[in-house]
Amino acid sequence: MEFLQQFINGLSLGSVYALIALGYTMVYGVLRFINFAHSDILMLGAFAAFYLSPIVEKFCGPQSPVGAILVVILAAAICAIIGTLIEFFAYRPLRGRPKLTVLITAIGVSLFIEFTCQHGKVFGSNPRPFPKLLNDTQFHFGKLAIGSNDVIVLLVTAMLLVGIWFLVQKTRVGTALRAVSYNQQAAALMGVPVNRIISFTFAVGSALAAIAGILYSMKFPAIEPLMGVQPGLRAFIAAVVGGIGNIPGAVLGGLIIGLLETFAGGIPGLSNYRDAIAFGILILILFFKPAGLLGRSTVEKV
Amino acid sequence: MLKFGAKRWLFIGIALAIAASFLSPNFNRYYLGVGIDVGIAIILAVSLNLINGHTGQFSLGHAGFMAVGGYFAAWISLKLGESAEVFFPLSLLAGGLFAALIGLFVGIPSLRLRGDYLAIVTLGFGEIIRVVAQNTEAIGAASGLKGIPKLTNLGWTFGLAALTIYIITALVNSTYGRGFLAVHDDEIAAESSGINTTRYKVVAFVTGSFFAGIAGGLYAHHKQFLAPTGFDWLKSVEIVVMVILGGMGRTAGVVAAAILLTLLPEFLREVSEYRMILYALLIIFLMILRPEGLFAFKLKRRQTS
Amino acid sequence: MKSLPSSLTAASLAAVFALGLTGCKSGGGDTIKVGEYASLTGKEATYGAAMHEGTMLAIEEVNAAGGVLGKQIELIVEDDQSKAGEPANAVNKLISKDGVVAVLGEFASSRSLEGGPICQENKIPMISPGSTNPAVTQVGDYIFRVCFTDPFQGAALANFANGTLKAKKVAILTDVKSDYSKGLAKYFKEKYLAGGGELAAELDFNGGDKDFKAQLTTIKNSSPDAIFIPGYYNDVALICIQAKQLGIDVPLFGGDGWESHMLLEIGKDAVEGHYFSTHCLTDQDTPKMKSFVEAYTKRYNKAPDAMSTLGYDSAMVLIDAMKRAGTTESAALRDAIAATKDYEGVSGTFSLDENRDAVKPLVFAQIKNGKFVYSATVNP
Amino acid sequence: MSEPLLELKDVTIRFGGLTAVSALDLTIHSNELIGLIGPNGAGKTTAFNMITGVYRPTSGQITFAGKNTLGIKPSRLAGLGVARTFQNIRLFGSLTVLDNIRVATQLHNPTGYFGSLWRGKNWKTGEAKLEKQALELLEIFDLAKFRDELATSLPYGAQRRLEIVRALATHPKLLLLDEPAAGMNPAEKDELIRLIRFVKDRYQLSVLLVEHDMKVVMGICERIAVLEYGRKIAEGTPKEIQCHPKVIEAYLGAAAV
Repeated sequence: MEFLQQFINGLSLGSVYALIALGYTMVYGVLRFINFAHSDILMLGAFAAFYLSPIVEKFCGPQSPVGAILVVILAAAICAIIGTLIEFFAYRPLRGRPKLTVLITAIGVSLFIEFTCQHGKVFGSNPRPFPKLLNDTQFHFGKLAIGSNDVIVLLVTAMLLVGIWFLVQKTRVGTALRAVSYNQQAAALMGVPVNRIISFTFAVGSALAAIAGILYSMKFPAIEPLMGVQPGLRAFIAAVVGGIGNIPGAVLGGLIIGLLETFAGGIPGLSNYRDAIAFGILILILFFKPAGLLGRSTVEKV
Repeated sequence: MLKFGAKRWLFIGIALAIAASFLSPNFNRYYLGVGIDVGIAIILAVSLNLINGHTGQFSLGHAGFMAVGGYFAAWISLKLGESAEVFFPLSLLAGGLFAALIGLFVGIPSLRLRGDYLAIVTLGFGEIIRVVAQNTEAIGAASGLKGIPKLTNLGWTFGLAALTIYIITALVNSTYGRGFLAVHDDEIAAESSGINTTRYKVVAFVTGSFFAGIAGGLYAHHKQFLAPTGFDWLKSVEIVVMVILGGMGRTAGVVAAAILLTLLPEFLREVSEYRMILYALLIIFLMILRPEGLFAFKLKRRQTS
Repeated sequence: MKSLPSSLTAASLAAVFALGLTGCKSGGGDTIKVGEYASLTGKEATYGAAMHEGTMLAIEEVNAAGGVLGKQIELIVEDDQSKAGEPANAVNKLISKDGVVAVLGEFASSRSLEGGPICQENKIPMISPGSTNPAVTQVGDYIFRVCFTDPFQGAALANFANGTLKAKKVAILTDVKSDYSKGLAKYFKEKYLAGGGELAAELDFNGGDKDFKAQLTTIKNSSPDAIFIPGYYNDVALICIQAKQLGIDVPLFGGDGWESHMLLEIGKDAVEGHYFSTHCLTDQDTPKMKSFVEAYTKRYNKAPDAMSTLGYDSAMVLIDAMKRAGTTESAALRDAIAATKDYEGVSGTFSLDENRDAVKPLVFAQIKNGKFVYSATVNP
Repeated sequence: MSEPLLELKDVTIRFGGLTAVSALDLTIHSNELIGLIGPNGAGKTTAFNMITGVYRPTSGQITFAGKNTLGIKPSRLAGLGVARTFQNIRLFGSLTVLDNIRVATQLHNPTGYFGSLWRGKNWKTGEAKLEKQALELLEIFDLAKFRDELATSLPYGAQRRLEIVRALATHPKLLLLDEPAAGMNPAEKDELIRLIRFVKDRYQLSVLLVEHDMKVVMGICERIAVLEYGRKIAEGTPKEIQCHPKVIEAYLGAAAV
């Protein structure tokens, strides 16, 4: 019974990680760089919902599903715009520069968002209670407890996984996206509007981050400017474990990290190493599969 | 042509540092403290430059090795008690060697990976080191290691900074050391030219870790207190930023960046609530405007002599 | 090899020389300089800022009332970014560059332990508002605190568990990242076991974690009579929520880290019925507290926490000592602080003992109807 | 004939589903100049990469100087006497011309890590010796005038030459040249032919040459092997190859036969 409960806990945590990892992996898949600011977009998504929900509540009433969906859509749209702006101002001027430069810039952007939001005149550093978008009903089966929010997170992750997979594999935009991912220059020569595709990727990635941020805050209803850092890092690890750039891999990685972290967290004497567990898994997996579980290792052309 | 008189400068540097430490009792302690911070930053940045700049292996775990050296040296000093002062250089050395040893263990498996993967794995190792420190009661765990004797002074710091600069520069400016640059430029070509790239990478990593450990030891005996949270991955990022701002692989630039980035927060104290925001903006703008480094001028790159 | 790197070393040395010689101590003047170092930005800014607001309020009040020893007080504040390594520079700057006569700070023991030795070395008195680790004042005879220590609070909580709660089996959930949490857990455990209690389970988390269900599931299955959570309110609020979701119905209790209105705002109904010990409650019916809450609310437009009362008291104890010493000369000031006796602070009436720790009562509160309700006082 | 210098037996390599080289047999003796030709994508460079240890064959055996080389790192193979150039020039871009050669000369006379720190007498003489060697090589190939230039700032032809010099600096017994004539004009190609002959005679080594330019290949190779879709379809003297029906088919398409 305890095992089953932990399994549910892990699955629920893992699906949030998976959702965040999806965004990381999408951007990486196209631009081959780690968007460190992804975790901060997640936070901005949560704050957007925080400020939007009282307004939406006026029209839709408290905890109505329509209102919740409206809040999510609006917050996702706001974050999509922010994400595109970040790409335009910070990353686009660096197109074609060494990866390291872009990585450090991404860290810079991430720190900038965090410190700015921590400032007293923006959000401040105090945690805020996240509004109840939906009623979180707890179902108890004997000793087993499952919350309706957990089920929602799981469903949304599954839906978005399928949606993103469909977008990338089955649509025209997706084809262009894959072309850009494969070879930017060649894609440009073939008439693919590379810049627009990249902006689009950032928009979708940021919208995913916002949705993840809201679901994360529904699960853990205290939001503050640094809230994204820890789940962001774990989700990033999850993306790498699954094979970064690989969409099902992100979900697989998220679930693995979530489950293992949960099982370890429940063991006395091991729970204190919980911070290191995700990294431990990452290192182990990369040693045996340097491109991650589902990632295909590329042979360097000589 | 390699110039053979390089050692002379090392001795001058060390002599100056020792002279400074004799005079330092007259110094204002705040400036003295910041001065020592600068020296430690120089050691960290120059040693990371060997790994990230010269050899081109992106490590994000330097703070972890600094922690290893710092904790080990401090632990020895605390065990020695009264005689810690006499054995201070040996404690530092031991800290450096221990960090180098851990660097060897981390480096051998990790350095097979490249680019982002290497970065994230070294970040992971750095964090694991921190978590281990946080859970090891013998070194104070979360409470931190306190009561470390104050043994770091200007002499030791800048003497060792001079030594670090000397060693890294001497290394790179030798036929052997040109191999690091060859690995950086093209691993496959380097291999076919008979350069054992794995060994070079590990050597760079271990050498870098050794000096990070030394810097950690100096830091421990400077701040007199170590807490695991001081060695999280943001500390590693700080060092990486110094290396990149200095212009990867340019020792002089990296030294200048280490000085600048250590002093900058002190100058920004007046506007402390905006300090970190400005720091973040600085990173972004410099990366966009001067990606080759703040101190890279149009010199012919890496000319010998 | 060019001589460039070596000449740079020389240059930076020269810079240090130059800086060293220009630095001067500015004493005298028409103000009294007091330094404060606090975590105003970074990970723990939420606690640091609360304390700092209390300190500022105290200094403003004193200045408005004409200052002390005929002079105004100039509070020089340094932010240490909640980061290790920073407090040393901040305190060095306050003492050596600004020439402060006393230092206030930090709330986190790990940072007080970094700033403390510097104050001690310079023989500048330091008063920590909220560092509860016993080691902080052991640094030397110039280091004081206006709060109680972990051993005292740990013992009080153990007695509470044994006595009031009559819990035979307690589970502990500790924040391994925090020395405060680990210290409190340790002293609680010693006393609780000695009192005949039994541990159901001992689990850990890392401060800043959001998911605690893993630990709580294990704890639930160890069927404890109560769960002890020495942690800070932002983690505790989430722990309470998740405990409720898992159907844990035994009381949860913890220490002064719980005390914040944010615990109520975030935890809502999930924190109902739980207990904690703290320095004081801001709705306590003492005149000092009443006027403090009123002034604080007026100044900052929000309700104060216990952290703010400690910040306020730390500054006021210093001012009081200055008045009694009649000087700001360090040794005399130190002696005056050490002689603080039956001082009526906002957070309670206390004296400083021979270990320079505040000997003061602790209060227990229960959360009822979304409010902290006073339940008992424990005297030292 | 003496014992072969390099022997490939039944060598196959697959990348995922693609078989890049299939059951390749190839033998090279000392002081031989062999050409390896074939249409684009025939697996010539892949064969190079297996010989130099960059790729590990999926099956088959490679021996060099009587030694099984499977699983040996390229750097160790270089030490045994296998050197190469690359199709797309791979010089060390941040090093000067002289340093590009010097890093390679140290293979057999290392001056070492600690030597370069201590900078004692032995180190100095060692370094001086390496530099002398490197300069001599540069002289021979008329590159000495560029010694302090960055390698990548040289004219194209000089870069190609420099790569060959770098390979020679490791004292190889077998030199693999991957399309050295690519991008050269006819005059440069003639120069290249002279250079390859000169190298082979002066350093007494075997050369394996991948080249598209038939004039170059036919002009200097003693024996030629032809690859198509990863298989060797023919091997023989230039004359034999020129009129081999399979080769003509491979190059000109079935219609030409």
